[in-house]
Amino acid sequence: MFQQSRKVVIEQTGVIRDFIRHKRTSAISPSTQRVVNQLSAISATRKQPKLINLCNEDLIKHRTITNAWKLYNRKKNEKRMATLQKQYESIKNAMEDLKHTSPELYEAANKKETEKRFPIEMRIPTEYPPTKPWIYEYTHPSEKEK
Amino acid sequence: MLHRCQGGMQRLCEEGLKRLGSVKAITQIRTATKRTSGSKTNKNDSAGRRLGPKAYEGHFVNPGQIIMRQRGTVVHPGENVGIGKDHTIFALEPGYVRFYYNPFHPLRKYVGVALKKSLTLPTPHFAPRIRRFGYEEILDSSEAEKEESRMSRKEYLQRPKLEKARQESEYQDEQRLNKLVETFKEKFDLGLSESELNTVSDRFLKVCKLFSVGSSVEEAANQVTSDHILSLRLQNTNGSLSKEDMEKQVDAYLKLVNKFDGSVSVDANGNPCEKLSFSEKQSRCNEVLKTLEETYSNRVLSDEDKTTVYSLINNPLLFTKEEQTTLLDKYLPPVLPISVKDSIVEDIDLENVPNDINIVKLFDESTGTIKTVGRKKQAYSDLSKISASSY
Amino acid sequence: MLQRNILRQSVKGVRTFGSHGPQHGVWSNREKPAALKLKDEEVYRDLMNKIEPGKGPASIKNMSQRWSYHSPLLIDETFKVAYDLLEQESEKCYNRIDEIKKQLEQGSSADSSTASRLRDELATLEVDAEKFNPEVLYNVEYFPESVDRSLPVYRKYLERKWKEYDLPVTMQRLEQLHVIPDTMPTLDPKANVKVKFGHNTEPELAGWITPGRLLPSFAVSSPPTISVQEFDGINDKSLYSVLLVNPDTPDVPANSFKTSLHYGLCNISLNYVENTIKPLDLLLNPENRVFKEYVPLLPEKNAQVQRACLWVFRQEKELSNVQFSSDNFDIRAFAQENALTAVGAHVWRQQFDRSVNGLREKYGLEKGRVFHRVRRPYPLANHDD
Amino acid sequence: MLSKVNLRAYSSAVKPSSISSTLLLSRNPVITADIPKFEDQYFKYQNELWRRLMWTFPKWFYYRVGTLSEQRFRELNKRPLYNNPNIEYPRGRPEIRQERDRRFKQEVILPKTYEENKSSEDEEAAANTSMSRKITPNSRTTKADESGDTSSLERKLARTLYLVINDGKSWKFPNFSLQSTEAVKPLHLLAEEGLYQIGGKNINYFNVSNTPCHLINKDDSKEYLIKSHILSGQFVPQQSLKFMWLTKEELSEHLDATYFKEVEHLLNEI
Repeated sequence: MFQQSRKVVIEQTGVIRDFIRHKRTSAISPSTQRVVNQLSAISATRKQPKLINLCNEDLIKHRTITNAWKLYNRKKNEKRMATLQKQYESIKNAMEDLKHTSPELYEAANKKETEKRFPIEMRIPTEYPPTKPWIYEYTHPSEKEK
Repeated sequence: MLHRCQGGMQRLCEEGLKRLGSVKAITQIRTATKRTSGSKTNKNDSAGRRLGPKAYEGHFVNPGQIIMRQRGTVVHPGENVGIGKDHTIFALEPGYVRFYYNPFHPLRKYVGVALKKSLTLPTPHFAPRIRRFGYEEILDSSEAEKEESRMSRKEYLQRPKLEKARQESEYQDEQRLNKLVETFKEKFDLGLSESELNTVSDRFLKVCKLFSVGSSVEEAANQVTSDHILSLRLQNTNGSLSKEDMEKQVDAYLKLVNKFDGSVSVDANGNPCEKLSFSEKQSRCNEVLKTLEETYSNRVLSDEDKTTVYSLINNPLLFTKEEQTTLLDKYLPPVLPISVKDSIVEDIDLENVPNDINIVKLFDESTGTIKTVGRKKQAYSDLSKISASSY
Repeated sequence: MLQRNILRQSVKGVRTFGSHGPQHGVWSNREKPAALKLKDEEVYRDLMNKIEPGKGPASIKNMSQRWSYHSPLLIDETFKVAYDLLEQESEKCYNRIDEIKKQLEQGSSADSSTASRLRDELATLEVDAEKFNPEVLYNVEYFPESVDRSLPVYRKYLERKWKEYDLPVTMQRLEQLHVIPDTMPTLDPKANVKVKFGHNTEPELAGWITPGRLLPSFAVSSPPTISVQEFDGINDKSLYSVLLVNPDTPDVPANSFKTSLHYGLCNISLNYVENTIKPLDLLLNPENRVFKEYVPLLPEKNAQVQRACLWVFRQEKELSNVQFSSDNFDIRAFAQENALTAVGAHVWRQQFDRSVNGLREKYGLEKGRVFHRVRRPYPLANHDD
Repeated sequence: MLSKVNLRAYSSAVKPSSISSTLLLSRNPVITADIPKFEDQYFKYQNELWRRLMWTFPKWFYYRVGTLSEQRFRELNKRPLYNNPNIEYPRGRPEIRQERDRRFKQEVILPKTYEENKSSEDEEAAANTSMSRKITPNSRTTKADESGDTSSLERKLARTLYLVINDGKSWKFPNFSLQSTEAVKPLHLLAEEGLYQIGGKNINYFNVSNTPCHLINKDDSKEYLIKSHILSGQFVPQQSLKFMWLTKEELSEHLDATYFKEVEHLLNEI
């Protein structure tokens, strides 16, 4: 009877376990074992690579690359800031002029747009285009009524 | 009497405070930790701790005299005073007590000792410090001699050792000097007299010593010349040498040095050698390097070849010691690199390996495979053996 | 030095290059001082091209280490792009330099403010044009002793290096040993001052002295070699004064200290390259330059540790007939009278040892006093000066 | 009150007919910008350094020993050669920790969720059904790019495109002037109506602001520039009008040089 029940267990679970008379005891309980396993995944022990030890030539190469990167970014930022400055100047200039040219238009241009919302159709650029890159089917609300 | 004394003290204190001017008046408060008179709550009474200033503004204090007793740094220690572990402030120098503020720590009160009555504290930031010497000269000559020869225990214990080392080095210098005189006589045709030879050898020895601690030959030679001239000058100022003699000797020395330095130089091992001009040295170096590069690189060398290479490189005239080790590592490496094709025997019968071949397993990183090849025993070289055989 | 020369000669033919570099571009093509280039051909090859795997970089001297060296991946490809980018930037700088030079030549009569502005711009451009050149970086990183100091770009890097370590050490010693303000009120450091006593044969005493060191008397028995490295703002006619003072000379009647002068030099002409004051040179031609012969500090028994403070000054004009009293020397007054500006300082310390007596005899000084071992509590003389 | 007085004082200064509104209608990028060569190279290099300095992958945590997935992982990732003292390593001895050579980056190959080397037909069949299918992204260049169709909205997906029209004389941004007869109309409305008139009503656009972003001052006329984005729909010319969607560089070729210089800073470079 005992034999039979063991057979059933094997058939059901697919795991062969030899019978042990006394209570199963291991050094660490399974839950502790799990915690140890998890901690081992985040611990640095025996997982760290060797430090990079560059030779003289490679160190200078690396510094040159870093120098170039810094210079490149500085130039880029300078250019962007200059463009922004120009854009701001031209908006200011246009509005100053509009104030004198046509006060009505100036008022209209300066009116608060309280009802305006950011359109939900606007999308952020993705790495690759969608299957349909552009949506052509759009009908203006006034056209729809017709 | 006591009363009057106290009154006097108070007056002095007030006077000091007046002179202080900007400093807030330091009133004498009894800052005891426990009240002396009994109270309901403080049953376990203790006596007053007798805190407060013990010397007041303008008082004269001697070194070690206590200026202030306090709990914590009510007043910080300033110039010429020290602070104890219970924050007691005491004088380090004899002088006059000054309570003051320091502009670098505006929230602290300081106490210091001015060395003169007329001085105020703090001393101006950029002014030199006023310091007391405090040591008395010993006028009795025998006492003075005794004091001068007094030495610390450490020095006393070290003395025999130092003396021995000095004698040893002196002896070695003498030996080297004698050897140098011999060498100059035999190997170099300088045409110098005996005394000149001695001067020159002495000079050469000094140059060698300086060279061995890292100065260049030229620098060392200049230094030795300047030392010699300086010693002649000092003899003149001391009166043991007349001015004309001194000038004559300097001239003679400079001439001799000029002649000597033009023909003799120091090699990498610190021995005298023929002086080579820069261009000549260059060309000879290049010649050696060219031979090494063309005939002895990238191939398996026979034992004779190895000896030749070793003797070519081991030339103290042309290469410094560092250069020699670099070149030896390059041309006589412990094992030739596998890029040297003729050091490797690809097809090898593992059953009977020839005598002059070692079997090695090589890991090829680019393909990630292990190859078993034979390497000629000639591809391995042992520097100590080669150097032994080259002599 | 020699090794590199040898290696340069040993490679046959001219420089061999990879796919990029000399054919175009201002760093490799333009006629420039050789000091801006790398001397060692093999290192240059490995710097500009890919380091061959298995052969290794030429800068590693140990062969087995060299063969087993691995470069980081993609470093060469990235370096190539970065080098091109920086070289283009440098080309712009050089174009601007040519333009300014032309302007300065033509408009020599133009107003001085524009001219000086252009000259300032030129000075910064000369640095900017070469400061990212990898060859320059290599030279300054690995051969800082042998770079050409007449070039502004190298001086800029050397100054940076000095400010990172040597300057803080010197300033700390000057302040903590109270050289400031016991001698001069303060110091605005401009030059790297190094001191060496060349006659020492002990390895620990040979070479440049770290500021604040306690030296035995025999180690300072002959005049020091002084190196004054300036970094900016001097011309060929710059003259320097050097004073070595001891502010701890005992003044027994006053129970205090006085300052004595131990070495006085003036009208020393130095520039960026010739920056060393050599004792032999001064001994052979002392005219108008040595106003106080060198006498080492020789502290007396029990007179405690004394500081030898060496100050280097820039002169405004040539000095002649210098007035001073070496026994009671006032360095502040001296500097003011002769219009001297302190640019650097150095300090070492000395105390009585067994070599003092011999040196006193050698220098013709009388036998030193002996002081009592215990310090007495007698106060300072109370009269005012 | 004061402002009204000012209004009157100024209103007669300029004729309303000389005021016009120019529309900078742009199509925003659909895909991310192309990375410049240097940036691209730098990022790749940094990535390599980063991988080289990465900690060893704790495979025992992700693949439990004895499981099928662990077996698959093991088949893909072979163990590196250990430091065998009997073998010579000319390029340095390996330093193995946790089955990784510490000197190099660790290349972890993960088991794929799809089968490699499948025929295309199978793939197509699986494409719509299987969740674990292989993902192939669309190409970053479109048909319009290949054919060089400048009037398409699908060209140059990585760039901002601007609408320019040609009324027979020259290429310019669409410009609409106030009719002297009609009442004064705000600039953005003027631009909107003008756009509908020349391009049809089926354009979904977003006006950034009612404020003009630039003024081009000519002797007798004032051109105010209004920025807006097209979101969907398309520009269908109502009259016999030619139109194009162009990037900044292309605009510099097609527009008048002085005119382009005037508006250059308003145009986006990516």
